[in-house]
Amino acid sequence: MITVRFFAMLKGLAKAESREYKIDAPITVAELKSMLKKDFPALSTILDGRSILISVNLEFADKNTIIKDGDEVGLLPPFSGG
Amino acid sequence: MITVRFFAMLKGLAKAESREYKIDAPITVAELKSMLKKDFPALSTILDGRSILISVNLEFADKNTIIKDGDEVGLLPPFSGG
Amino acid sequence: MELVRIQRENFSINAEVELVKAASRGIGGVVVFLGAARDFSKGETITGLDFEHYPGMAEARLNDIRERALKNFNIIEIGIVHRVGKIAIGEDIVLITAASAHRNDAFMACEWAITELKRTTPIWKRETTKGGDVWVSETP
Amino acid sequence: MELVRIQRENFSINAEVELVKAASRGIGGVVVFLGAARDFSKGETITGLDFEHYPGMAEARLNDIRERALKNFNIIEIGIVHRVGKIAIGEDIVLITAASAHRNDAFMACEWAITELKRTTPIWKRETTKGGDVWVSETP
Repeated sequence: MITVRFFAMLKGLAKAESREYKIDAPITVAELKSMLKKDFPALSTILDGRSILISVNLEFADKNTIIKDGDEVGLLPPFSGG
Repeated sequence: MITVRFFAMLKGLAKAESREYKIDAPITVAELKSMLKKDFPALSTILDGRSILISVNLEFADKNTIIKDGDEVGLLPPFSGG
Repeated sequence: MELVRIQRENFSINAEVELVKAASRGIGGVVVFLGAARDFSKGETITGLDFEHYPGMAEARLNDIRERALKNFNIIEIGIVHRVGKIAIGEDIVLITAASAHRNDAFMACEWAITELKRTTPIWKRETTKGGDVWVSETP
Repeated sequence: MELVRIQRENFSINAEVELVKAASRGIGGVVVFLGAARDFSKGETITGLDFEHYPGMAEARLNDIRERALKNFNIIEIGIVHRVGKIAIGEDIVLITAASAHRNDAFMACEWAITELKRTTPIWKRETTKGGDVWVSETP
């Protein structure tokens, strides 16, 4: 099981705070994005753009980062702290 | 009467906090410096150098600034506030 | 009290400066950046703010900023506090406190740290405007 | 409380920041420079400081710095407090508080103001060292 967490405006678009996926084998961030686009059409455009960063286990990831069972993935819209 | 005020290390060198001079007519800062060098030999070298600034009535002055009766002159060693 | 924190409560600038100054009696200059909730943004009137963060990751990024600041600038200590939750106009949001022997280093580190915080820390701001609540994207 | 002051007593950073923030609810960033008494200077151990100023002229110079800062930088308000008299190691000496809508302006104004204060304000520091009390000349 992996957990995908949505933050800020993504929560509203996904109408969810998080989503769990059962995976049989490790997948890449790019593969997860495809799954998310299917399950959350409202996120499709934004996931294709470059504004959303992805974290895996609290570290910044890229499209080739491997996600294993038990990992936590974050979908991070542009930051606006400070 | 004009008042000349000494600050910081100049007080120690002059062994005075201030000195009053009676002047019959306005004088320049350069003329006052000559008077001071005569009366305070310990200030002579330092008054010839470029490190001491002079104020007249709380404003920065130069060697040509005119000092009139009633004015207050400050002898200001290099600042070290902040 | 930790030098790097995310918290709901307001903070005392005096207390944060004392915390950083406690690191050394060789500190000669402290530069503080305080971010406050102002009443407008891009021409719109703002009546309140609400901050969300990614717990765990946001704290890790702030600690990383502190460590890189200590490594890359000639500073003695640096503290970072960011509030989350609802914040009223005029209240304080974020405080960065950089201390050094000589002031230039503290100025450089403090300015770098707030820029880096905005760039790399998963914290999001929602503004309450006449038209409702809006999430702010610094880079739309 | 005046925005520009020379005083013997210590000051509260919180109070000074509130004083400056009271100028406008459009303030988004406040940059503070705090100068503290450190325990060394040019390699020598310092055990105490004593500041003298030219009353009247020093206040006038600080007010002039405030006015020029308001004219030359895009800031909303700026406050300057400098202590005189005896100051123990670790205690605060000077505080400059610059507030603006956007942080860059406050950083620039604050750094400029402390540099200008050191350059143009008739205040003198005497350091107590092992060898006795010494007046400090920044430019010997």
